[in-house]
Amino acid sequence: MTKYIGKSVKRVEDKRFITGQGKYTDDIKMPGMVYAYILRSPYAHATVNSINIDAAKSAEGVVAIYTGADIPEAIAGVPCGWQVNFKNGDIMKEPPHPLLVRKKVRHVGDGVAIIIADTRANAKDASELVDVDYDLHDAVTDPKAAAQPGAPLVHADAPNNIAFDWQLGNPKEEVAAALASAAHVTELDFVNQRMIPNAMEPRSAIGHYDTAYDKYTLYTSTQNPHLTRLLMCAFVLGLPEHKVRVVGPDVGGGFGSKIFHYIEEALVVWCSKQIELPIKWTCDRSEAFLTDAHGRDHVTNAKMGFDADGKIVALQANTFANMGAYLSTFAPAVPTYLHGTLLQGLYTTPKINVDVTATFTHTNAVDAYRGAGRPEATFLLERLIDLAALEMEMDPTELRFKNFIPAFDGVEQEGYVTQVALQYDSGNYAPVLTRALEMVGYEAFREEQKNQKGDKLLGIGFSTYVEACGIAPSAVVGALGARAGLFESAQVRVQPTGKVSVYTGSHSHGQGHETTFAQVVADRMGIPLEDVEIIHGDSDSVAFGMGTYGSRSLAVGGSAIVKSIDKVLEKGAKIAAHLLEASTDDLDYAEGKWTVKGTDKSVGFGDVSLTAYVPHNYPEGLEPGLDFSSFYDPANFTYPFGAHVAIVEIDKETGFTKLKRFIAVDDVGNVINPMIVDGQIHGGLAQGIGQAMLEGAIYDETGQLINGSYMDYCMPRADDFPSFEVDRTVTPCPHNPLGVKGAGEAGCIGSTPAVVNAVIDALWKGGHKVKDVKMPMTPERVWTAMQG
Amino acid sequence: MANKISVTVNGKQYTGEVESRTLLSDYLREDLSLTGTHIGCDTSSCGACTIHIDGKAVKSCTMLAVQADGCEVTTVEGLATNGNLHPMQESFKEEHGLQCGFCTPGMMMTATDFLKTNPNPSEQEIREALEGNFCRCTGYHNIVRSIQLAAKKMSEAV
Amino acid sequence: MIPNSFDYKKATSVDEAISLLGDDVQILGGGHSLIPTLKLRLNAPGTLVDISKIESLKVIRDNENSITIGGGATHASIAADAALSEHAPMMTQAAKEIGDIQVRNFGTIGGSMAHADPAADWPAVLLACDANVVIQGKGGKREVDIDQFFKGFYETALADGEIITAVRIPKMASNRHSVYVKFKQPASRFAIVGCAVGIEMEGGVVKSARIGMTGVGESAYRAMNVEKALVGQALTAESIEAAVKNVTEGAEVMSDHYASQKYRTHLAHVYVKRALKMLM
Amino acid sequence: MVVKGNHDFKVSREQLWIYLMDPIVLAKITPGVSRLEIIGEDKFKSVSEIKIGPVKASFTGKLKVVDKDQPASFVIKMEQLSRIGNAHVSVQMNIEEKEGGIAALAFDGKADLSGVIARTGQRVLSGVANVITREVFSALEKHIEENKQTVESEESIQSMKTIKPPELEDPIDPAINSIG
Repeated sequence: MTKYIGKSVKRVEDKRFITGQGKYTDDIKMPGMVYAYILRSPYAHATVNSINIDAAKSAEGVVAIYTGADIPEAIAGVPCGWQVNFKNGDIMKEPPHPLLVRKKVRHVGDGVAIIIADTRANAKDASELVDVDYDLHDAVTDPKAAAQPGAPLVHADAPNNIAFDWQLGNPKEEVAAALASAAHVTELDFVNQRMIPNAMEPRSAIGHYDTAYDKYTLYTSTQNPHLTRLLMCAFVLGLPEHKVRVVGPDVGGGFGSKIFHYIEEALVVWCSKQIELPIKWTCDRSEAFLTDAHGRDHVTNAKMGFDADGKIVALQANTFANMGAYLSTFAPAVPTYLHGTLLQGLYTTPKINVDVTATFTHTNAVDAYRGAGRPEATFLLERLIDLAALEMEMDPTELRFKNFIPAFDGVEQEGYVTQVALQYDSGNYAPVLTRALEMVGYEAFREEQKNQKGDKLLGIGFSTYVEACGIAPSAVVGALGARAGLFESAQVRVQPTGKVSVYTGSHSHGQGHETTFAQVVADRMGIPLEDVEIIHGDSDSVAFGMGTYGSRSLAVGGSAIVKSIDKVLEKGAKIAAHLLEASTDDLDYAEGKWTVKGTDKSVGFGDVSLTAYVPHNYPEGLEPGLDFSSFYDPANFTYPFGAHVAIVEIDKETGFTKLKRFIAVDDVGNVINPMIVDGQIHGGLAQGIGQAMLEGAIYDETGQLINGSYMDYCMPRADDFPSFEVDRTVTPCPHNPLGVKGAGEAGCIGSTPAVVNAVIDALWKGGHKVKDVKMPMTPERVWTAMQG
Repeated sequence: MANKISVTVNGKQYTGEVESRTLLSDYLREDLSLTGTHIGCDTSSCGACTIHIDGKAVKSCTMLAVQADGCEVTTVEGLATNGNLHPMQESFKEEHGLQCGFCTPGMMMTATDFLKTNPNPSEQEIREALEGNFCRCTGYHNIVRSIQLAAKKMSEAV
Repeated sequence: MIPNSFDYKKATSVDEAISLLGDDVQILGGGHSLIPTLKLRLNAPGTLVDISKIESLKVIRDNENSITIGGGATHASIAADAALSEHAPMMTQAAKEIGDIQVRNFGTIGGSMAHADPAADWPAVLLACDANVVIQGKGGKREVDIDQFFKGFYETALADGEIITAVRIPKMASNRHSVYVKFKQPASRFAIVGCAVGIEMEGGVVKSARIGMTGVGESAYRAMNVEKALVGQALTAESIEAAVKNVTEGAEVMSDHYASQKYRTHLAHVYVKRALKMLM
Repeated sequence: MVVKGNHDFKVSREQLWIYLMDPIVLAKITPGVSRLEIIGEDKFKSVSEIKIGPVKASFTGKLKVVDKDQPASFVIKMEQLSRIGNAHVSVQMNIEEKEGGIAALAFDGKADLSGVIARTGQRVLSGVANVITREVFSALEKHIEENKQTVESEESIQSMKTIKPPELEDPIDPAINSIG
């Protein structure tokens, strides 16, 4: 009964986007709307002596100006949603992140004043008249340097700038002992550089306080409107939640950066209450560079030990993780529970210890960015194992096959329990790599590489990964420090005519939920796809939601929908049984109708739904209506995996590296819409490859983001890539009803180390035995590596 | 300073006053409420705001509204004719050339201009033609496929 | 992304444009160099004089011995010009590599030259083409040899109140060969190193050479010592290797986070070598 | 942005020192500065119009001369503020005596930039630094050339040494002490 599931159904949401009818936050105009511009600190670390707004106040069109001093002390700022404790049990340092700075600016872009005027232009013009007098202080931007004695302090109450330290796994001494007796130890120091998410839609927020209804509305470019509402109401502004509506209309990409509750959202709402007018704030790209939460930024030392056979015996990973100046919503979870817990990878490593020091620096906040922690973990493991293969003169694929965890389906065989606190659901790792090698034509490539002459160096790099998706199980995440449950809700409302409205808490901003979810609903209910409407993104229409992140929408949000469908069909069967004068046990449901087994007596879904709302002839004791809500809280994360292969060609004279081929074989569990899954993989690959080759934020020693525009921060373009070669294997998730795992981040998790490994392979085969080339691997860096 | 301008946008004539400094992208979005033209950057890099002036692709954020005086402007809202999607629009849907949809109008406007001068491009030529348009969702893979399909459809239609 | 306020004046002729120039007035051509700086408020002129509607400035004219390109000709129109393609192919080749489709459609050669970005393509190409610049101001018309035009960092021979009305490109004789190669900064796609070479061959050896370099120094320059070293030589791998040694001599080689001075210097050598080898 | 350079001047070390301590000369040679108003001993308020390439903006700022070791070295600290970003500059100036009555001026320092210019200007900053360096030296060279006659006698040097800053019209801006 899969008319839609497994098919590449064309997206139902596309029409509005290809005709220019999409409605993003900045497209919304409200009567009487005024515009906000936020004046931001040009300095990374300074004391604000005074702010003079007199001239700006009387500038043309100015409605109001607020500074930190105008915001009541009770409004402390935006909260952090995840608590990680120090090794000694102390609670992490969580300094306030104020809506507007009162005394001290801590990164370039910290908000100093909000200027509200009748037009954007007037707000911007007036901002130039605000006179802020600063006292400058030294800044620190590197996460490791920040923890050294004498480094400039970001917050007075966080000594050595340490937000928390943390470790997981086997005792350090055991790991050290295993490493000491290993036949070979590969050690690597590397930087997983800071990334800027760069969703194409710059962030935007409209706050509107409606005096007539005493109600607040916030339109915002968010991945999870309900979470924003919860945080803003309960922890920031102290507003009654039932009087607040948060809408995430069409959102132009998120990649993690729109998960978090940002100060601008709370600011426009608070200001709107003060002036009783709707206020729109939309950031310029320059502002986005400075204030969208960044990603990655780890400085790591890691050691992997092997026995004489090439079996991994131990792993020690020590990481300094940059938090930026403040703890963003999920920041503490990223280097810890989304990174440390993944260091088992798909290998049988018996001893693992991971040690993380999270530090504050005078930089913008760092939080989840596509993959969040898992790309860093994969990078660590896959760089080490590829490098080890070079050092031990083994084939990198052979070394992996040797160390893979044997297949387990989570049903017949137990889930795999790791040394770092997780139990994988199901996995079958060898076939993805085998398939990738077939696609590459591995032996032929090695032959070609061996025989290469001339002015180019060929290299091949591998990466195999396992990741954790479906960030949800509330009991698990609660034990790990999440301050909220991470379930999902769904309501399936059958209309009297049999049309179905589905309300999901999983917001869609490019993932195609309106299609994928509809496929699930249509197939499960046996009705045409056109009869299903997926509604998301509005806290007034969707009862509740935890939002879209961590590749969780289908596994968690989709499962919640399935639960509601089951309830609908269960009640529908009772009505059908009544109409057919049969017992529910005697009914079969298929293709939109209930049939009495072994007869041709049947009743259609539409008749049942009409009966539910026009219950003239109706089962006794049954409530009218056909409308069910569910909350789904899964038993475990899901664990997709895959194998990625990059082939590069280096120009010996210039170091310019061309990505010639990229092969990705991913196993994301069952697939509802292959076209959409492939699209998710493609996008992830581009971002992961972008990190390896092109992207990376650069702060100078004074804390200035010196590549804060598209003229210097290199966004990947179409001609930076070849066509991607993707395929998949299918190992269903054993614990959710759809058997799905999640596909949103896979491409971004697997690809980065594959590309770096390919460059290192090319260099070694060309006689340059370097351990690392810093990302992004610019031509100059690769060229420099060849000069040694 | 206010300037009187008269422009034809998607076949409809508009006359009004604009400040000298008003960018064409802002005029289209704010004055004409044609919000399909998106603004994704401030350095004339991303191409989300690409429209056609007298049939040629231009980044509308890098042109003053007053410069469009007397011009024929086509935005994404004008790509379909008489309710029929343009082959480029059909192809983006068929080949899954969009995800979040934000860069899509600009992509399609650039691509339609490109196919006028190069109706039968190679994959590499298509990739190079997109130099001025950023997409963060698709990895460009299916955008390239979409433009290939559109090229095929458009050449068959001729 | 909103510029500061300014006045806007549309000129319908070159004379009118010149009459409108004065203190705190800037010329708006294609706008693709100017408007980005206005949006970031890096620049805030009181008045813009729009010369983009002056039809006479857009003309590309095929003369007997040269081709005259109006200052308002767009990169796209240069790329598509048949006469240039035949008689000065490096011009069309380079035009296709500037910016992107959208920029090429509206950006103009005159605007790019007046802006004189140290990493722009045209300056190197025009130096190698031995172009002449036609300039008009309040005092009338004058013609400036391209060698005298690019003066330094964003600096040209253009005086206040003057407009580039045209560039004159000599037609290439059959014994002349040319090519433009560049190594791009991947974000801005400006040249880290751009190298334009025009050589004249006679009897199997180089009779004369003009080599324009961009992106390397503070402004485009001619690599004169490479030119000199090539004259009288047959183009061979060895002669090229020997000739390019001092390609950055006299240039203050730039450095940034993407390409250090050392690397840029290296690339300059590689690219001038590559360009010359393409003409072998 | 690193600013670094050296240049020989055909004047004695003492003469060069005197020039460099003269606010009028300082104003002349500091790029973009159109005038320096004295607001205290060795402390000035500057007004400048910078035009480098496509960038044109008005800066207001403060300049002070510190760590004076006559006639060998001093440090210039400068703060220049504008709508498009600020520059905090610290430059060590060293004057060495060379044979033949030549003073070798070397400076080495950096300008910490902020705002839009810091975020978008990286591509051309080394060019900017070079331009600035050249401007300083050529302006100084020019000034020396123009004033050759007036400082040729030892007497005139002595008389210049005793010049006192003019009486202050405005009270000293306390913020001046916070530079750098």
